[in-house]
Amino acid sequence: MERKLVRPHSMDEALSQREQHGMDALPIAGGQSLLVMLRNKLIDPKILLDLESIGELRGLQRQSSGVSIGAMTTFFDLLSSTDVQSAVPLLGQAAAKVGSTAIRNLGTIGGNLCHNEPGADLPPALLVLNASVELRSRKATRKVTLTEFFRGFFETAVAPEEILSRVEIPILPQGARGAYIKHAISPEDLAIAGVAVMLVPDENKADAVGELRIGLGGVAPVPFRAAKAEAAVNGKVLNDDAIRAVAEIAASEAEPMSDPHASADYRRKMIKVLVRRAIAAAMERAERNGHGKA
Amino acid sequence: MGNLKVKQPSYSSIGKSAPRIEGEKKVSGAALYTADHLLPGTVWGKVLRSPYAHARIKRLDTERAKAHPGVLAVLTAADIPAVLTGRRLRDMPMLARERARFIGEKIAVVAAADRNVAEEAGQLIEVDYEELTPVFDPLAAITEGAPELHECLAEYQGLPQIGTRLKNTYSHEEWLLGDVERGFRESDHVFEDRFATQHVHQSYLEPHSSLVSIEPDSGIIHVWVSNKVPYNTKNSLADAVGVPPEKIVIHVSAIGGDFGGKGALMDLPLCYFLAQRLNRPVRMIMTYTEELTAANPRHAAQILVKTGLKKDGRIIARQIKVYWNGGAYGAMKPIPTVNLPGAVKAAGSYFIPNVRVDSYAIYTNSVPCGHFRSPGLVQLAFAGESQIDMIAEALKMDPLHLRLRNALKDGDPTVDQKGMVEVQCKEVLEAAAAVTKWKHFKKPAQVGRGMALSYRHVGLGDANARMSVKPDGRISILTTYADTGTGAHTILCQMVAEVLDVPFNQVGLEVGTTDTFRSESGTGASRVTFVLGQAVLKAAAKLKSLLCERAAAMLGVSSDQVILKNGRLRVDQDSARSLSLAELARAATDKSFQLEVESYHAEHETPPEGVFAACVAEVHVDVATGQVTLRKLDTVHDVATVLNPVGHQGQIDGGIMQGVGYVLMEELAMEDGRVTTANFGEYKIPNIQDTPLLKTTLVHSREGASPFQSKEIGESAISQVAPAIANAIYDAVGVRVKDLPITAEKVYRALKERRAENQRPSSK
Amino acid sequence: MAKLKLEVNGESLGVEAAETALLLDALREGLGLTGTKRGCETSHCGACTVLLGGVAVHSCVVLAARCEGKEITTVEGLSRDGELNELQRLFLKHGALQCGYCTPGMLMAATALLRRNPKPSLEEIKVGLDGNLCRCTGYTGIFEAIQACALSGK
Amino acid sequence: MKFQGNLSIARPVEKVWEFLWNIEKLTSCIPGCESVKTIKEKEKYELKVKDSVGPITVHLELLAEVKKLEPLKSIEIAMEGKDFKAGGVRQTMTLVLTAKGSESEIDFETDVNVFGRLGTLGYPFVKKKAETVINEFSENVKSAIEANG
Repeated sequence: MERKLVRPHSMDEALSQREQHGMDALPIAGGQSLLVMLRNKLIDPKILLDLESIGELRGLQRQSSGVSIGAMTTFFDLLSSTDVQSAVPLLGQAAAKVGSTAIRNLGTIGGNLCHNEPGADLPPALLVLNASVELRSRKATRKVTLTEFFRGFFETAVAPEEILSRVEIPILPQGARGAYIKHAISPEDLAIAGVAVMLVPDENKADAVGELRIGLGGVAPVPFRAAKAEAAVNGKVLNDDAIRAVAEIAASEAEPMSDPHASADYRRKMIKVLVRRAIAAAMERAERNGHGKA
Repeated sequence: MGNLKVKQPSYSSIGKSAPRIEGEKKVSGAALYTADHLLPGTVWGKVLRSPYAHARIKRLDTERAKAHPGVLAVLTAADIPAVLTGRRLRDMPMLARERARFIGEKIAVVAAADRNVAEEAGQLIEVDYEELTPVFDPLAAITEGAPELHECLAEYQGLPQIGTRLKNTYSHEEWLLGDVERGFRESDHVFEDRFATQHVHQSYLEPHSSLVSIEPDSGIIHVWVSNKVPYNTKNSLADAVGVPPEKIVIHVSAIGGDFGGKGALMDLPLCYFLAQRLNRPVRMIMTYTEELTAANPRHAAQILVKTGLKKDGRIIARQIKVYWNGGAYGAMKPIPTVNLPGAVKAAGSYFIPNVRVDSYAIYTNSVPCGHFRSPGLVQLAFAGESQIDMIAEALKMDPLHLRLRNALKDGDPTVDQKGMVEVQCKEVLEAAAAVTKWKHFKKPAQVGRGMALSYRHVGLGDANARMSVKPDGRISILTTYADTGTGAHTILCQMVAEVLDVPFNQVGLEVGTTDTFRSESGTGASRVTFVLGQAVLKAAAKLKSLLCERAAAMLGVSSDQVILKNGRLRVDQDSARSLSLAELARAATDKSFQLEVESYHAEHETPPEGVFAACVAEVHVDVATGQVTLRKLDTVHDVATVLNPVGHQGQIDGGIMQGVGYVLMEELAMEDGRVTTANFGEYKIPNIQDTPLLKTTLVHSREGASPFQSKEIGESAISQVAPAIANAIYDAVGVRVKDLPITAEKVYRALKERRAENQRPSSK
Repeated sequence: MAKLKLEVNGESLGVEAAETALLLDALREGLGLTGTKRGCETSHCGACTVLLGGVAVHSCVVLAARCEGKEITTVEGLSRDGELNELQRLFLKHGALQCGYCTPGMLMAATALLRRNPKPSLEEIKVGLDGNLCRCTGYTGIFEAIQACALSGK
Repeated sequence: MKFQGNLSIARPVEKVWEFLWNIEKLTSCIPGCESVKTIKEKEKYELKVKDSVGPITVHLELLAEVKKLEPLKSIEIAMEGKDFKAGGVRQTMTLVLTAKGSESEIDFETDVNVFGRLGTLGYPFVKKKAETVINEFSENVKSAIEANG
């Protein structure tokens, strides 16, 4: 029975397909990973649900409350958008590190999140941006924080009848500075270890950190926030010892896995190095343009 | 002799960067590779492969597969002749017969009009396997307890009768000079080291493809195949499938990269059996996962190097034992000894009076290995040239001086040459030192430089050529040698334009089929310019005398009064009386005789002239992650006449980057015989962002074995890159990694061990 | 099966293909345009690069049906009635190809890069072609050809 | 693919063995295990396992055979099964039980072989998935034993 391609023009149409067929109506956004799996028969859905022509899934709006990004926004859109550059530059930094030019031209933020492959570049950055995703079904729309969204190895909170429609990023606190660092054999690879850091200064104590957010990718079945490490330093002075301690704790929170590119132990050791470097990069960016906008 | 600035004789076409003659087709998308021939009615063939590394096939039931809608045929070993195939050693069945010996070995083949149907139907074939104990490490395979992979090895056709027979070993090649035991006894220092190298894939972008179409009435078997040795392939296909060779016509088409990996039969026999059964053209194109898991990669190896020196740094003894992981079959190896050609140069580019090399090709239950650019030498150069730096360190000598101290010179014997000639070893080393300011290099932190040296010979074989003048006066060369990308066809046209004194663009080249000539070696081993070049020059000489003879008859003079000068046949001292080639050609057709000649040339003796090359690599090592960044790569090449500078530089840059991939990132990672890096996301080869600053220096000498005093370049740019980078990493951060590839993790671990050793209170 | 109408190199061509067929197969098997090459089929090697709406994409991971109504340019569309364009000529001059199997994809990626950024730096060229593997040339000739084309402004 | 691990269980050896001995209960701890049918008590069982790695769903009909059974000591199970599309799986699992005072410890060793397309192209996914499945399985076994009083 030949596989069907359904190309809905509205969310309603798309969501009713999902309601009817659930996982058998597999949404396809950029298709850069999905079509490889399809060609090699790792997946065999009855229907491919092409999200390309749904207007509501497009567009990137910068509002006072933050930035709202349509799921079908491509990596190229992100790394070349002036709104992203000014409001959430960390996201542009991470998007520029995904795959190759051709993949960045078609690959989308929604597809990247729903595929949830360990070592992907956007998740750590979006985690430290406190992003959340809007999941819509025909009956309801719900907002899920990214930490809840990443459920398990290649698994997310998207229910069979739902489609990820938008990514919402709240406005960054004054003076917040971020950095994303990726360790890989070649730049276009999935990360052996990917670390994103967001440094929010303390309003009153100049050299203390109000809030340090650390997002880790490639070092566990899911991307995650190093909550313990963050707790150890929030509100404290960020000197060398504090940074080293944060890096140690973050490494202990990981559950890395081995593959031909790197062993689990090496991944854990790299977290220590990359967390220190990401914090240094974020702090250096803080000095460079004073306490202005991110 | 210093950097001999030899005044090159002034040529008109030779020495120019003539544009690639097939280039226009390639940049416009018109070049036809095997998979681009679309014949109406063509169906797909797809293979079912063994999931076990070593197993007995007890039951094979294809009924459900045959019944699957869209399936046209399913063949297993029972449906085809029990003939073993191989380029030299015939030890490989076309489909596994009762025994599977590696993960990926072909069990059955399915034909269907739709590619997906052909792929899916394989899963419906029921196979009962009885697992047998596998062996993956060559050193384990030769021990008594190891399983015997080929019980009837002694009966195989093409089994070399050399060396001693170890278990599971199909070839043991020995190279001897002097008495190595005595050499070690007389040595003041003896160093012994073990090195290990990994499986790597040639990574030509065109996957192996074959297309077979059989003419209904005449039974002529038309073949298009990504294979560079059409005549060998025609004869081995004929033997394999039991048809007379004259029935087979192989149309030589463009090949999308070879580097030594496209010389075996691969899927061709199965493609034939299906075409013969279905009376329809059948195409088989390997997916890249099949390429990376079941083609014919470069051999992994365990290498032991033992070197003895006198106090003054003279190397007087070197013994090398190399255990090649040959994989499940030796069928992919083309040379008579069914061993690796690099073994003869295991001792390196040095005059060493006492040398012993033992090179063992051993069966294991992993992918059968084949040739990849300078096969054997790339692995052995990594071991040998790494150890030279380790010795220099131990003797507190500059690695440059240790090399200069022992460098080969004219007249020096080696294990296979009575006396080397035209040796440029010192010159290449001195040029490398000069151009990189080796002696006064101020080393920034975590930056290091390393050097390495190797040499090669040009390849042997035979070749035919036909040459004619077309009615429009253009000269046409006809060959059945494929240009796998090296640019050899362009060079042949430059040669003919030069000797016949016609403009380059008046010479064309066509590629024939295996009907054109009787037989020849085919592309490979950097032999094309050397062997086919001489065949073409012989044809050009014959054509020239034929033209002068015909012109003389037309101009009413004796043939020795006629000369061929800038495109016209002229009467000597009276050049007003002349004929153009077009006039001569037209006259020829009226008198119904062809202006066509044919020639043949063979080379069986390796010329005593070695082609030397050195490399100086500069790296930065990030000590926190172990990541190595290649900052600069200087290479120095021993050349005489450079026939086509752009083409020559392309061979150098391409060879270098394959060397860079080999040392820093490439590995067909294996777990219990299964290749786990099954696509280019997992099997990493250098991409455009990995190319560092490359600087080439040419050291000119007068003579070269190839036409117009030129020297080999195709395979001499790769072998010294890996050891140079390994030595640079040691120079940067003091860690010596002796098993390839040198990944960030290995450098990181070695750095940690070194730091731990330094902190441990010294044992004294 | 679906009947697609594709705009390829300025021509409107009909092709029959499965609903979820990939653009690479539609171009090669459906339309017989074999200039676009089948390499890895896992979006890594770039031999199948074409322009879709002027942007470089790997046609092995693009649904053919999605390309209806969009302008597709393949290597066959670069030269006008047999005349090579400047980039093709410079690829030949600078030895930017040897076996030629990556060349169609490389030319399309370079064309898209130069359209987006007419004067790219060496670093920008490296990023622009980071999805196109070549095993023969070591990439140096490709840099030079693209830099020369940028300078010539054609 | 070989994995090892051990589980400490806050129950005496006899309690733990009672659970392990009951093959239906033991195999139903396999994540995605939909049904277990006894073909021959203590020897042969048929399992239906449905699991997924992201969009890749696998429906396996597994035949489980008890290879070794040493009461209160160890149990070895071999499982083999096929999924028409994705390929096949072959796994052996050995559980060794040791008393630790009033509690007990299970050392387990498992070797998983995956074939067909999953075995080649899917290998990286499958290897990591196998690791998570085995961790989940051991947690299920631990909580199942410790749950019932």
